Amino acid sequence: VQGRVFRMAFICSGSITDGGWNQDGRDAAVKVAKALHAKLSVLEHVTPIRATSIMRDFCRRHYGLIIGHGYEFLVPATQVARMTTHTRFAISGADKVEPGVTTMNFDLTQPSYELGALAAMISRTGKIGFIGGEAIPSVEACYKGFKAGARAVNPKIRVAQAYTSWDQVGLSKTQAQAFIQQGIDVIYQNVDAASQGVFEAVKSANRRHPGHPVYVFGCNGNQNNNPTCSRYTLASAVIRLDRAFMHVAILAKAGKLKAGVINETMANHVCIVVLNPKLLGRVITPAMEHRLVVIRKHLLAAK
Amino acid sequence: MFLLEIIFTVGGCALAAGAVLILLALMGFPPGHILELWYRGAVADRYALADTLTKACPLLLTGLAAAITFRAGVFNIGAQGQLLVGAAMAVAMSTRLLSPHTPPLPGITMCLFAGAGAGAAWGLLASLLELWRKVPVVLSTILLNFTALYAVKILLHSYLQAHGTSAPQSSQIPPHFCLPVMMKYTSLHIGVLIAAAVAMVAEFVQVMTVFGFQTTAIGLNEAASRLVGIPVAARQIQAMLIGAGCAGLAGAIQILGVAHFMTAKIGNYGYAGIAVALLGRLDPMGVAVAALFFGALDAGAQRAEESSIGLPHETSNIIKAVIILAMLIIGAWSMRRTLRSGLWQQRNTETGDGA
Amino acid sequence: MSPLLELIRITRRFGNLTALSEVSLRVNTGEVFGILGENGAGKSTLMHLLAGALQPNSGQILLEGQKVVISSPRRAFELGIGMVYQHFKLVGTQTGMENLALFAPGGWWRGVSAEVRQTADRWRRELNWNVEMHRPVERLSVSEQQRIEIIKALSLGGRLLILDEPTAALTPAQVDSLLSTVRQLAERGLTVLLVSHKLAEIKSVCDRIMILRQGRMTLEAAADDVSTSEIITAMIGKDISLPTAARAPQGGRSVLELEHAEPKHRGRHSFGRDRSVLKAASLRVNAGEIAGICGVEGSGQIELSAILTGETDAAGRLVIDGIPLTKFGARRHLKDIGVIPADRQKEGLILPWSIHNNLALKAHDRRPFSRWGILRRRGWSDHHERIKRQFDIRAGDLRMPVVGLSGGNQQKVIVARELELKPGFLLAINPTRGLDVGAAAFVMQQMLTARDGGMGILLIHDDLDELLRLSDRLYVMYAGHLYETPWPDATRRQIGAWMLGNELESLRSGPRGDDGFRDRRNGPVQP
Amino acid sequence: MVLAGLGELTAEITGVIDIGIEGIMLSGALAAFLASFASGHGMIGLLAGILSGIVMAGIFAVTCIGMGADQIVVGTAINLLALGATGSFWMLFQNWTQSHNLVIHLARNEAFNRIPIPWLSQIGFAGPALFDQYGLVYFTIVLCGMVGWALNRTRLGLVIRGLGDSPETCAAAGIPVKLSRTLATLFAGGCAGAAGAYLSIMQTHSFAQNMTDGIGFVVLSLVIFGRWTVWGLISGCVLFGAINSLQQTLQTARYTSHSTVLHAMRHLPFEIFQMLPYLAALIALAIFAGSRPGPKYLGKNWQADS
Ligand SMILES: Nc1ncnc2c1ncn2[C@@H]1O[C@H](COP(=O)(O)OP(=O)(O)OP(=O)(O)O)[C@@H](O)[C@H]1O
Ligand SMILES: Nc1ncnc2c1ncn2[C@@H]1O[C@H](COP(=O)(O)OP(=O)(O)OP(=O)(O)O)[C@@H](O)[C@H]1O
Ligand SMILES: [Mg+2]
Ligand SMILES: [Mg+2]
Repeated sequence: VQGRVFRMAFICSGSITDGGWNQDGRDAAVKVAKALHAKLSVLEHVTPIRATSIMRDFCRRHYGLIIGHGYEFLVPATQVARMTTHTRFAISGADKVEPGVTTMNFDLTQPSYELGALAAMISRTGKIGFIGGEAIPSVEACYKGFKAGARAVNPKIRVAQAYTSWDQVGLSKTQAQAFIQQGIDVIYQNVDAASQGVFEAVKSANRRHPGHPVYVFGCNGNQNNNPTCSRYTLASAVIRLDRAFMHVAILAKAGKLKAGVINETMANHVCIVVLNPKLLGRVITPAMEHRLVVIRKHLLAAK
Repeated sequence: MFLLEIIFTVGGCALAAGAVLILLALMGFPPGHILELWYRGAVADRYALADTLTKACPLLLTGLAAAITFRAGVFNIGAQGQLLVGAAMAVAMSTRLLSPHTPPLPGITMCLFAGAGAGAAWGLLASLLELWRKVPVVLSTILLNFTALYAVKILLHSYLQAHGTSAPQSSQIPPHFCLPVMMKYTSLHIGVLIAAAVAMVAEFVQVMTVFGFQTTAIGLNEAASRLVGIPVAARQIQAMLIGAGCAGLAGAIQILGVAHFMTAKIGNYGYAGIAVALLGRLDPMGVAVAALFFGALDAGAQRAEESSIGLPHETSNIIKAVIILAMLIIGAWSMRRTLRSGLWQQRNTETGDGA
Repeated sequence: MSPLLELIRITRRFGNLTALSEVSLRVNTGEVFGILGENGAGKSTLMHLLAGALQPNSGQILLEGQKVVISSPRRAFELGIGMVYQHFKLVGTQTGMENLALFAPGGWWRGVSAEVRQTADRWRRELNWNVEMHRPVERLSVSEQQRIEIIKALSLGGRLLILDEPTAALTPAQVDSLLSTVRQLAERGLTVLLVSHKLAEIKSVCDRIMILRQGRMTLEAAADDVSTSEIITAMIGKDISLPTAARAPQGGRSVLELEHAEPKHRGRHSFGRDRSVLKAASLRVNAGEIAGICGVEGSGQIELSAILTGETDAAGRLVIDGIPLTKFGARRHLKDIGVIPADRQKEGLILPWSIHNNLALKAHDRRPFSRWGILRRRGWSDHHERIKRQFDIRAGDLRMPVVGLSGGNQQKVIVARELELKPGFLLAINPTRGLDVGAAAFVMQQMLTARDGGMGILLIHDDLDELLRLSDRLYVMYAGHLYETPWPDATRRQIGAWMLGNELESLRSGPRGDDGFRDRRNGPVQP
Repeated sequence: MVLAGLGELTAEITGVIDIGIEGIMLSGALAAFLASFASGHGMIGLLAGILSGIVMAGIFAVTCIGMGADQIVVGTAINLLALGATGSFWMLFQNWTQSHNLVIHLARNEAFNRIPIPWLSQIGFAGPALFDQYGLVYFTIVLCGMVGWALNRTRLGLVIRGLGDSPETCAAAGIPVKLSRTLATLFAGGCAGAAGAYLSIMQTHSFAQNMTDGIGFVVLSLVIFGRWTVWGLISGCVLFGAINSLQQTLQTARYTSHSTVLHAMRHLPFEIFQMLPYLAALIALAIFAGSRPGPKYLGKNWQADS
């Protein structure tokens, strides 16, 4: 494919202004495209049904790499991959192997495990909770890890789980309030655009009863200094999409991208935990920090 | 009259185009280029046309779903829900119920019928609620849409879920159950033909048959229809069954023809269908035209979005809306014009006779 | 007397139909001015112009000498012009009072204000009507609605009262009282414009009359100077005589038997409804006869017809053409009987549809009009052309929507459709309401020929003259009970008395009317 | 939600059905957010929200009532328009803030805050829920009272209801039908806009692409649910809200509470809970049947003949 400018496409199912999964993906893709002097096409709000024809169009027009940002693009990609030789497909957030397609399995399990542990250390009520936008692999992974981590620190802890919507900010706010009313004092959320709702709930809860602080975790992007309640955001589980995308893009450009699963984990520094510096030493005591480091070591050793 | 219609429609397009150009310029996109992309994406070459047709197909069916029921005075907003249920049923049929050894033809037919049937059943629910409990169809169908959505999500998490993933998505439709594609490198599937056939039949039924005559009568004046002995309730339920069936079929065709697997994000053709139906003045052929129009809009929008300019999805939405509005205004205007002149004719014939 | 109102060369066109051309007239203060004309002559149009509902294309209107432009209904009210429209202007879901208040001038924030109530009550007292003013008007009978309309017009317009076919829906007694009120009003200096098709009443009450024919004024004279036949000639161009029925031979097979039928309300439906008037009605209609039902509006005619058309489920026994309908309200039988409904526009026609379709509405699903569920439109046209000629429906093109027809012709379409199939049994409710003499006579003639053709007809009619003219047997309906009368061996006087509930004891059949259930709506009216 | 419903209610009673309410809310939300962000005053934000709502409704009125286009299609188009417009503006806005690296956030005075009513807000459990609310909420309650009063007690109410049931009568009464309907539509737009503003600058202090996500349709159905009466509407909204919070509490309680019953519920798919409000509404309808017909001319445009 020499001589031709390298073309890559980025398609996602949501809105690229959602301040979360999709937006981060877009930004990462843009960054990569700049770095590689590649031509980038971005398509948002792509339903799986449209995806098939869209991808086929792309490969008809000699695109080198198509990044399908979300599990639902796996199947369409597999279908199109059958009939093309040039185009490579990278699907993020899927947990399944399909022929002809590279899946980037962003596994937040380990970071979530860490967060869970931290939550368990900090929670006074022994109740913590997780809010997801939709029960999809990447999100459920968060809950699994979170729960495991918490249990590891405090076997008797109760870990609630609820799902709302990616868009309806109000809904996740009321959900978070429901959590808080039932005594949950650490909330881990993965609801992208709607996360603002959770932050609002946390903020007002803390204003009402400063005595019983409620804390929250960020996800996907680094939400530690979100303007609403950064003083109560302990940490964020961050996916460094740019890193992952860069990796596949370079391979694809060189025509070396192999089909199969790339496990994007803590090991290759794509999925990481970023503690909130504002709270270090105050809420997150050095002891806790140290304990987290130990846990991380174990995690990395484990695999 | 018809000429007048055409003139106005053309005028409408022109007006719309003008508005769009200005709008784009304001938003800082090169208007000319975008329109050109739009054109290329919608009608330029065979690929584009195929795309347009493919996108028009579900709209045509859901449009019919709305048109057929509205005509009979049944205000069925539930195409979306019926579509979802139909799709789910088709998936269940093809991936779970049918043995993979079933030969394609009977297999596909059964899937399609299953989809249509499920849709019809879902619609029937609303009709029965009205018949027995006097729950207005407008309302029950809206609520049933949401219910259907979550019900389907549950299925996608449990019964229909693909093996080896925790994602809420069905496993793939076995290839020999997918609708054959009519044109290489596109997803122009024979479902389009099916939809067209359905539209033709609908048109025929409406203008040529007792059923069409009676349903239309009911829609226009229920009391009178009842007094001349037309079985109103029965006809309305039948209309609902047929309409909802169309919606279900739309779902099934989308799955078997385009997606080949299912998630809950199936696109809201149901709601769009209502607009299509009314833009087509509840007349099957009109609906077909409207559906093509919408299909072309979608196809063009997609091209403009994926182009290097990267027209944002939202912006293309604006353009669609503006175009539709323009069409509407012009349509309404022309309609009133024709209506007026129609009145004139009646009147003078009347007096001409009276004199 | 000074002219209150003067019209000078008024012309009004719709499209290029001239509904009124160069109409001029003067109406003096305190006189009752009658306007006649066949259907579609332009009477209503003229009235609309005065009420501000329409504007003239040319010509001018003088009120008490100076030129006025009646730009809107409001303006008309201000000028003291109140009108009762031929097709009522009432909000069905609101009560009579509320409707008055809706029209009454005044601030938006005040509800049904005291003075509205008072004026209304005053007029009700003067007209000696106790109309139900606190029930949604759609639940009231046509005549009651009309009375509310009249009260409304009176309380709005102080000087000029326009009545467009006001007596169409009233019983003789009511008509008399209305006309006498009209006279009273005139004595008081109120001027009344009265549109009507009924020559008798026009002649009895009007000082002067004018006759419209296809938008032109063909005659203006003092009521007493012109004879009926002159009037008719001026209206239609030829003189016509009302058909007189030769009595049919008694006792053919029965086509309708009704025994102890009365509405049965399931709890949900009865909720909020006014409880039914109709009580255990029993009647029979034989083939080849016209059985008439007379009675004051609201004595249960509506309920009776509702039962016959399966509108409401009913208890009792109903046999049509020898076939007993086990479950009433299963509307199967409607295909096989003919129905001429009370409200032609709401229940009779599909207004936006062509005359073709409306004519075919009943027969479309039988041969030869359709076969195997497929319409055969080609078959229709010549058939319908024949009907059109036979029933002389004034319409150029059968493809035009029936909205365009004037009331009379609309009614003809229905009659044609229902008689055409020669059903064994025909239910006719006010078949000639709102028709001009010619059309009315024609419709009546059609019904008679149908009867002689062996059709059994149940005729519920407000117009007592026509009713008596047509009926072979007569039932009186009072307070929901049916009584068979010895008609034709009974005088009009007796019948009038029976209708008002007097001397009913002398009639056989049906329970006595003394079960304490008095008709709330029509109180005692002096015979 | 009540607020939006209220507007729609009025419009529908005059015989105008505005499917575009969802879009109108959305535009109101964005306008309110941007305005209060720019101006630094929540009040201005609210006004902007209302204004944008009125503008959108204006488009609707011109095309439907003025031009006589079909109300439902226009409504759908309006939804599309709003979705697109808000999306695009939001994107432009974000790019702009990024380029000037500002943080998108409403400070205290920019967003509204709750106004506790001194004594009442302390009362036990219900206290905070009822009496520690945003000013707009109190206003809405008052407005409900006013509209209810106007509809049932005043001549205005008669006119409004008349417009929906038989416009020709109103015409005969000399009431400018189209104008009145337009006004009602604009009122609806204003209300929906305000409701949108509530979503963005009060409830969540933020805006998100398509943050209404179906609320509009729920409102529509609630208006019908309430049989076009204010009290019906309110009870509908309350019921819906109550069931919603119930299901959210349940979702949580499955894990936090000790009761075995709730524990058992863990195995239920959570969609069941999300489905609950809609199912409940359906069932409620089926039980409290005997529907009262809506305005006769609902969704029908009216043209003076001749
Ligand atoms: N209409 C189409 N739809 C989908 N895929 C297509 C279409 N046309 C070509 N492809 C695929 O895109 C790739 C490039 O197609 P093409 O036929 O141009 O190959 P090529 O001529 O070898 O490429 P090149 O132009 O670099 O020599 C091939 O993998 C082909 O399978
Ligand atoms: N709004 C209208 N548009 C067009 N033509 C009309 C309209 N109203 C009435 N016409 C026509 O004008 C003529 C006069 O109508 P009008 O209603 O005045 O007749 P009429 O004298 O009242 O008849 P009837 O005795 O049946 O009431 C009729 O031919 C009618 O078709
Ligand atoms: Mg008239
Ligand atoms: Mg008339």
